[in-house]
Amino acid sequence: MQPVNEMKLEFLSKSSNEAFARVAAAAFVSQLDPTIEELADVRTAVSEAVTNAIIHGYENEIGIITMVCRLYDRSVEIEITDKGKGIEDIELAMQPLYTSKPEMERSGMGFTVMESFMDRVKVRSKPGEGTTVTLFKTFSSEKK
Amino acid sequence: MQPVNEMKLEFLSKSSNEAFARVAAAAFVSQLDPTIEELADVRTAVSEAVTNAIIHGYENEIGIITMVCRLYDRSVEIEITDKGKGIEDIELAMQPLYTSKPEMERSGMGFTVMESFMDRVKVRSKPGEGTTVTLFKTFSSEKK
Amino acid sequence: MEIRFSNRGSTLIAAFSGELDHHFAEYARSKIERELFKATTRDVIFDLTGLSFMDSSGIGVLVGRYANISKLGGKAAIICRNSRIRKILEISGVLKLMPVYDELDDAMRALHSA
Amino acid sequence: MEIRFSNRGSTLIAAFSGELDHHFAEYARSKIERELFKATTRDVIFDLTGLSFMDSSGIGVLVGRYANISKLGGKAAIICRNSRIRKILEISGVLKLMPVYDELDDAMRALHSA
Ligand SMILES: Nc1ncnc2c1ncn2[C@@H]1O[C@H](COP(=O)(O)OP(=O)(O)O)[C@@H](O)[C@H]1O
Ligand SMILES: Nc1ncnc2c1ncn2[C@@H]1O[C@H](COP(=O)(O)OP(=O)(O)O)[C@@H](O)[C@H]1O
Repeated sequence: MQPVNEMKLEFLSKSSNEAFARVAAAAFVSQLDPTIEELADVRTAVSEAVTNAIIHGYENEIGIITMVCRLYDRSVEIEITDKGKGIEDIELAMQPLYTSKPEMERSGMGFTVMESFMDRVKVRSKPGEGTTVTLFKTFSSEKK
Repeated sequence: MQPVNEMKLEFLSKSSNEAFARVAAAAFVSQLDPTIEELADVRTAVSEAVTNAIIHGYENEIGIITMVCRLYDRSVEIEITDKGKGIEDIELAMQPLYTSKPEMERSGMGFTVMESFMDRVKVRSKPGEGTTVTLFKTFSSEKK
Repeated sequence: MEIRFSNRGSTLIAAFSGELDHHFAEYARSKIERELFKATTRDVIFDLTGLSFMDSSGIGVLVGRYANISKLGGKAAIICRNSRIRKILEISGVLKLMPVYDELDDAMRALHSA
Repeated sequence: MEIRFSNRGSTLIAAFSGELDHHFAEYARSKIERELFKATTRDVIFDLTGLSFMDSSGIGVLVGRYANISKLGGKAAIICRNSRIRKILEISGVLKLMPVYDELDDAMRALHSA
């Protein structure tokens, strides 16, 4: 299926860009007229994925994070990619409460939050090469 | 001088992305804590440059617009590029009230508005290859 | 972007709200044209008070409508308190075509004293 | 993100406002730790009413502070009316550590009846 609109955003893995990334995603997605609740779901999931790229992917070194948003008729696909550390065991990483950085007060709930606010979360990763998290969500059929 | 933060945004030349582009630029620039007025200046100038890329650069065909924002200590540089038609005579194009599309109710004031809300506007263009407009602004020295 | 129409005496008031950019310019243009076509009034006040954003695409909309209004012998004025939008009206010479006021009452008085 | 502190009887109230994400987590952590260190009170209420955004980084902040509070023999509760933030508290198991309420009075009553 051909997206009706598409954007690609690249930004540095600085924590001050977390808020920027979620505003940008929400502003783009708002073209589909989702409900305020749906928009907040997207904002939260994007925040989790971008934070992970910064903390776990680049481990606070500066790298580039790429966010691609594709809008379809009533749905969105958001792909967040880092060229960082990668994930050894994706299944383990996605377990609720699992974190590799408990000393940094990480809760291990990032993936669980993404999964509970989006319809589907896909993770592709290769240790040493990086990680791509793709978030999918279909909006309520009525435009508001 | 090395920017303190940088982002690159690519999006389709659809008019619905005009609002998106100005929100994204303003959200990124807001990291420097400009005044509300300064932020609105940036939003207006970005809107003019992006609209020009859509109307004049791609002439309502679909192409890709690139916006690069670089933040410095108290200033911003925003580069908006299209790979469209290009401008034959830049000096003429920048004259107040000059427009090549009066039939589309263009006012010919886009460049003049950019120049009055930003500190400096630089235009590079090659007919048949595209146009890059760079907007510069230094913010009031006190963070708010 | 929304435009709401109302009448005050023989004057049509077009009240804009939201963001007026190129994306909404065509919509604004055709909505006002349709209203002008069916209106019995000739004078128009563009009330920009509700606009949170306008760029030079808005100038095109206002100047284009002004041309049609004056062709039919009408007059026009603008209400606008936003300093950035006022500056855009000023540098583009719109103020030479239509006076701008802070308040509706002042705009009404100006239209009907001239 | 801001945190304002106040006391009600022997309870410290930490009222958050703005957006609590990873970027502000360290700031929130150290601000609360400093306040806990100088406080004479032991019980803490985290008032999240003013938060417009929180993700799982906020969970880390709350759980980390809870660990220190309970180490010193204190109790903690949360005030939160935002349904999305409540859901995050719920799925992460925070509600098993600290009860959540809509209103300060209910949180106060719960802390001091237990
Ligand atoms: N982009 C990433 N790069 C490398 N590792 C990641 C990435 N995202 C997640 N992980 C791994 O998955 C684990 C679980 O992630 P998450 O559920 O978000 O919890 P948390 O961020 O609190 O640790 C992380 O602790 C980390 O080991
Ligand atoms: N990105 C661009 N690509 C090609 N031509 C452009 C571009 N931007 C501006 N121009 C030319 O410069 C002229 C003046 O632009 P501007 O001052 O923004 O006024 P307007 O958009 O109202 O025509 C345009 O009419 C067009 O001919």
